Amino acid sequence: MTTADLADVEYVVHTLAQTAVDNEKEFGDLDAVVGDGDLGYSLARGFEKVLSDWDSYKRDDVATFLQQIALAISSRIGGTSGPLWGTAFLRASATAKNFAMVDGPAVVAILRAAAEGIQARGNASLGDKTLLDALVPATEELERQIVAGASADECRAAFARTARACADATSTLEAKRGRASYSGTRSIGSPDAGAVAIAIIIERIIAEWDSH
Amino acid sequence: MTTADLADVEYVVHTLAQTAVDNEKEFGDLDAVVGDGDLGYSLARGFEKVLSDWDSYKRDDVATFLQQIALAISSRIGGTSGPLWGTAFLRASATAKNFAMVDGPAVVAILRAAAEGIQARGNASLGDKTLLDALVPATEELERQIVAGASADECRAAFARTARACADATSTLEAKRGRASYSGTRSIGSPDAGAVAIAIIIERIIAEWDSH
Amino acid sequence: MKKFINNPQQFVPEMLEGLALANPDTLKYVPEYNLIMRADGPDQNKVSIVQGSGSGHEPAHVMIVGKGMLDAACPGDVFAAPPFDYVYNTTKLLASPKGVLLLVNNYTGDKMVFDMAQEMSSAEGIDVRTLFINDDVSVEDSTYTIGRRGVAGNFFVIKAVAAAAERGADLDEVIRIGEKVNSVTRTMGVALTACTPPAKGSPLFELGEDEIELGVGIHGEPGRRRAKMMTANEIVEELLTPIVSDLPFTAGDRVALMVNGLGGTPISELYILYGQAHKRLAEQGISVGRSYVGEYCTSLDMAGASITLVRLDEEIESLLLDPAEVPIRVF
Amino acid sequence: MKKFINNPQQFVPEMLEGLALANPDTLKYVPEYNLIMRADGPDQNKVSIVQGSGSGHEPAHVMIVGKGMLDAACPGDVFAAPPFDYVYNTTKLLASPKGVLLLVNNYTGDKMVFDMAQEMSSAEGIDVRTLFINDDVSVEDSTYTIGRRGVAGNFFVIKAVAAAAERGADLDEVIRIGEKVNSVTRTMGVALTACTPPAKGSPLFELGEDEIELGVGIHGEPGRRRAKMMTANEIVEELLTPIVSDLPFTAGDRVALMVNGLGGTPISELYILYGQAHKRLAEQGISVGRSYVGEYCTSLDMAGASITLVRLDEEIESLLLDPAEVPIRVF
Ligand SMILES: Nc1ncnc2c1ncn2[C@@H]1O[C@H](COP(=O)(O)OP(=O)(O)O)[C@@H](O)[C@H]1O
Ligand SMILES: Nc1ncnc2c1ncn2[C@@H]1O[C@H](COP(=O)(O)OP(=O)(O)O)[C@@H](O)[C@H]1O
Ligand SMILES: [Mg+2]
Ligand SMILES: [Mg+2]
Ligand SMILES: [Mg+2]
Ligand SMILES: [Mg+2]
Repeated sequence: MTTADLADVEYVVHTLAQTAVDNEKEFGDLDAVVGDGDLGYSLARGFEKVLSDWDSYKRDDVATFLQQIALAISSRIGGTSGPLWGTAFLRASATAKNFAMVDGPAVVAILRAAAEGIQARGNASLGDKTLLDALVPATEELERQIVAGASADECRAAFARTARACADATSTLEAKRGRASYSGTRSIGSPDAGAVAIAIIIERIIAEWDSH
Repeated sequence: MTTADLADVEYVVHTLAQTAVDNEKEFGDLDAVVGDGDLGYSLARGFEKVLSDWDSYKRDDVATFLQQIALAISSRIGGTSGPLWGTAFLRASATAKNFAMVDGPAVVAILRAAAEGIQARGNASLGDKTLLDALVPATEELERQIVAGASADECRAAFARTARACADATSTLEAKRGRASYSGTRSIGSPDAGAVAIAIIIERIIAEWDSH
Repeated sequence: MKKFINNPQQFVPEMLEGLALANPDTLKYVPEYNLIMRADGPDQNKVSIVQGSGSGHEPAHVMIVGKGMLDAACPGDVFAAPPFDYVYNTTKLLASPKGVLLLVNNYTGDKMVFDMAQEMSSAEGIDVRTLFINDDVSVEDSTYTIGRRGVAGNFFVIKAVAAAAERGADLDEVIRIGEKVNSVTRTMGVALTACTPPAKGSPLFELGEDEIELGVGIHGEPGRRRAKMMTANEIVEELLTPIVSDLPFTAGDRVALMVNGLGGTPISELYILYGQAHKRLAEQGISVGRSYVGEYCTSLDMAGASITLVRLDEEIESLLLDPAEVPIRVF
Repeated sequence: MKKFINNPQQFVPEMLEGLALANPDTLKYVPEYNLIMRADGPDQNKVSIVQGSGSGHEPAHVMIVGKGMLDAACPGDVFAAPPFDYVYNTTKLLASPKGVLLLVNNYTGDKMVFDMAQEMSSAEGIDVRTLFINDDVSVEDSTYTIGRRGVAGNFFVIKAVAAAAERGADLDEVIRIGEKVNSVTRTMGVALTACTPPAKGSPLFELGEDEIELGVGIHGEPGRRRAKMMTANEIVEELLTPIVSDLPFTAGDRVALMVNGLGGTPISELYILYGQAHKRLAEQGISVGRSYVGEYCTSLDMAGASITLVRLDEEIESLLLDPAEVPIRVF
C-alpha cells in the first residue's frame, strides 16, 4: 500500500470524528424524537478523544491505525454506539489487512465488513430502522458504480446521495432495534438517528474530499 | 335582645361564610403572591362546614350562636386563620353577652373585641400588614359615623368603603407577621391577602344588606 | 397541574391511608384528626414525641413515625398548621405518664395552634410541653417578627429527642436535648422552581428559566432574594456562607451535613451539592462526621435543596447514631 | 434547564465523588471506570454482585452499594451503558474465587457491552456470568426485538441475589435465585412529564398540560401510548391491569408491591397510588406481603411512577427481609 492510502483513511476518520463532535446537538436531538437523546453526547465524547489523541496512534499501516481507533472508541463510547462503532472499526481493520492497497474494491470490502460487524453485534436486519439502513445500501451503490466504471468523483457522489436518500427513507420504517423500538409504531414518521448521522458524516467526507 | 338582632347576626355570618366559600380561588391567589396560597382553601373548608351544619347551631341568643361558630371554625380551619378567626368569634361572643340588643354601639364593641382577640392571639400591631389593617380602621370609621349621627345606610357604606381603602393601602406596607413577612421588603407592592379578604367580605355583606 | 391525585381535598387523607396500608404492623391512622401514630402507642414508659405541621413536606413527618423516632405526627392540610382540635385530641391520645413533647416548626399559625392546644391539654392534667424549632438562617430574627422559621434541620432535633426518649429520659431532659440540638443547627434553602399545591392547581409563584429563589422556606412561599441561575458550586457558596458565619461554625468543628431535596430535584444533583459542600467545609477546617443526602423535608414538587449543618458533640452524635425504624426505609 | 450542575460532562463524576465523600467508611470511588465499590471489596468468600447501567436512575444503582446489596455499581453516562472497558476493568477488580455476577437491565446497548465484557473477562479466567432483567410488561416480547426491558423491578432481583451471596450461595445458586425472582416480577410505568438530561439541556419530549405517557421505560424515551390526564385511581388501573394479567397474578397470591417514583414526583403522591393499588389487589384476593414506596429507579427529574409486583414465596420473602446497609439510608 502507498502512503496516499493511509492519508486518505486518516482524512476519512478525522472528518468522521470532527463531524461527530460538531454535530453533538443535532445527533442528540435526532435521538430524542423516539430514543433517549444521548447519541450526540456518546459519539462526541468518544470522537473528541480520538481527535485529542490523534497524534499518538500508530500508523504502521491502515489496519493498525483502524484497530487503534476501534479500541479508543469502544473504551470511551457508552450506550449502544460504543459496541457497534467499535466492532465496525475492528472488522474494518481486519479486512484492511487483506488488501495491499486501498482501492475502490478494497473500500467496498472494508465498508461491508464494518456493516457485517454491526449486524453481528447488534443482531439487526435491514429494515429494522438502524444505521445499517443507510450504510448497507450506500455501500452497495458504491460497488455498483465502481463495477460500472464510473469516475471516482461520480462514485463518491453516488455513495453520499444514496446514504442520504436511504437515511431519510427510514422515516417510513418501524424501529425494531434499540431504544426507539420500545415506542412501537410511534417511531414511524421520523428518520432513524443513527442512519441520519451516517448520512451527515458521509456527506461531509465527500464534500470536503477535494480539499484534503 | 330581639329576634331581629339574631337574624341580622345570622345574615352577617352566613354571608361571610358564603363569601369565603365563593372566593376560595381569589383568596388563595391573593395569598400566593408573597404567602403560601392556602388562605382560600383554609377559609373555604372551615366556612363550608359552617354552612353545612348551619341548622344545627343553637340560637338561644347572639352570644351562644357566635360561640358555636367560633368552635366550628377553630376545630376545622388550619393554618394561621383557624386560631385568628376562631379567637375573633370567641371574643365577639363574649362581648355580645354584655348587650341586651345589638345596636350600633354594640356592633362596634363586638367588632373591636374581635379585633383585639386577633391582636392578642397573633401579636400583630397596626401597620404589620395583616387583616387588622382593614378591620380596625373600618371599625373606627363605623363608630365615628354612628357618633356623628349618620343613617344606618350611611354607616354601613362608610364601613365598607374604609375596609376596602385600607385593605388596598396595605400594598405600601412591609409584612411583619405571618408567612408573607419572610419575603421582607418584597411584600411591598401587593396588598395583604387577609385584609383584602376582609374588605371583600364586608362589601358583600353591605351590598346584599337590603335583600335579607 | 399534573399530579397523582383524585381530589385535592382528599390529597392528605388518601396519602395517610396509603401510608397506613403500607405499614400495617407499625402504624395506625386516625382519620378524624389526620393522625398517624405507632400502632402500639402510646408507650407508657417513655415521653411521647409528637410532631405537628402542615402537609406537603413528606417524608416529614408522617413517614418518620416509628420506633426510635416519632410516636405520632399530626399534619394539617398542605402548608397549613392542623386545626387546634386535631392537636388537642392527638395530645390526649398520646398522653403518657412521662409526658408529651410537641415539636413544632416556628411559624405564626403553628405557634398559635400548638400554644392553644398545650394550654387546653395542660388544663386537663396532661404533662405536655412544646418545643419550637427555628434553624433557618435566611430569616432575620428580630423582635418585630415571630423570628426564624423551622425547616429541614428539624430532623436532627426529632432524631435526638426521640433517641433520648427511647433511652428513658424524662421530659425535662428530652427538652434540654431538643433545645441544645436546635441551638447548634442552621439551614438555608434555594428553589429552582415553585411548587404546585393540589388545591391551587398552579405554581405558587413564577420563576424565569434563568432565575432561582434564595432563602426559601418549605411552604412554597418566595424566598428572600431572586438571583440569576448559577452553577452548583456557586449555589453551595450562597447557602454555606450564611450558615457557617451564623452560628458561627469554626475550624475544628465536627458537623453533620445534610443536603435535603425539596421534592422535584433528583438525588444525583443533591450529591453534586454534597460533594462541593463537604470539600468547602474541609477547606475551612470543619469536618463532616455524619452525612445526610436525600429528601427529608420537602415542599411538594419544588425543585430545589437546602443545606443544614449541625455542630456535633459526643452526646448529639451518639443520639443520632441510635437505631430507628420508619416507613421511609429502603428495604 | 435549571439543575444543580457545574458542567454536564462532569455530572456523573461529580455525583459519584459526592457519594464517596458522604460514605467514606463504606464506599470507594474509582474515577477511571466511573466505579463505586465497597471500600473493603471484593470479599473473597462470596460471589461479587455488580450492577451496570446508564446513570440518571439514582438511587439505582450507585447508591445501593453496600453490605447486603451490591459489591459494586458501574454506571455509564446518563442513559448510556458504560463503555466496554469500564465493565471489563470493573469485573477484574471485583473478581472473587466464588465468581462475579453482572446484573444488567435488558437493553440493546447494555446487552452488547456486558456480553463483550463477559467474553473478555472469561477468557482471562474470571468466573463471570451475566443476568439480564426484563420486568417491563409495557414492551412486547417478540422474536423481532431484543425483548422486554428491565426497569424498577431490578431492585428485587438485586436484593435477593445479594442476600443469597451474603449467605454464601455459589454462583449457580445465586443465578438460579436471580432468574426465579426475575421470572415473577412485573412492572409498568407512567410519565407525567419528560425528563431533561443535563447534556441535552431541554426535555426529551413534549407532553401537553393534560397529557401523560403510559408504558414509559426509565431512559426518558416516550412510552407506548399517550393518553389524557386522569385521576390517580384511574392511573393505578392502567398500570395494574396489564401487570396482573401478564404473569398472571391470581387470587391467593402474596406479593411485594412497589410504587417507584421517577424522580420529580413527591412521595406524598406515591402513597396515594400505593393505597389504591393495595386496595385493588385486595379486591382480587391478592395480598401485599411487603411494601416499597419511594424512589428506587428514576429517570432524572421525570414526574411519574411505576408499579411493580413480585409474587412472593418463602424463599424470596426471606431473602428480601435480610438486612442491607446502603447509602440511601435515612439515618
Ligand atoms: N441493534 C442494533 N443494531 C444496529 N444499530 C442499532 C441497534 N440498536 C440501535 N442502533 C442504532 O444506534 C442508534 C442509537 O444509538 P445510541 O443513542 O448510542 O443508543 P441507545 O439506544 O443505547 O441510547 C440508533 O439510532 C440506531 O441507528
Ligand atoms: N400574626 C398575625 N396577626 C394577625 N393576622 C395575621 C397574622 N399572621 C397572618 N395574619 C393574616 O393571615 C393571613 C394569612 O392567613 P393564612 O394563609 O391562613 O396563614 P398561613 O401564613 O399560615 O398560611 C395574612 O394575609 C394576614 O392577614
Ligand atoms: Mg440513544
Ligand atoms: Mg397562607
Ligand atoms: Mg399556610
Ligand atoms: Mg442511551
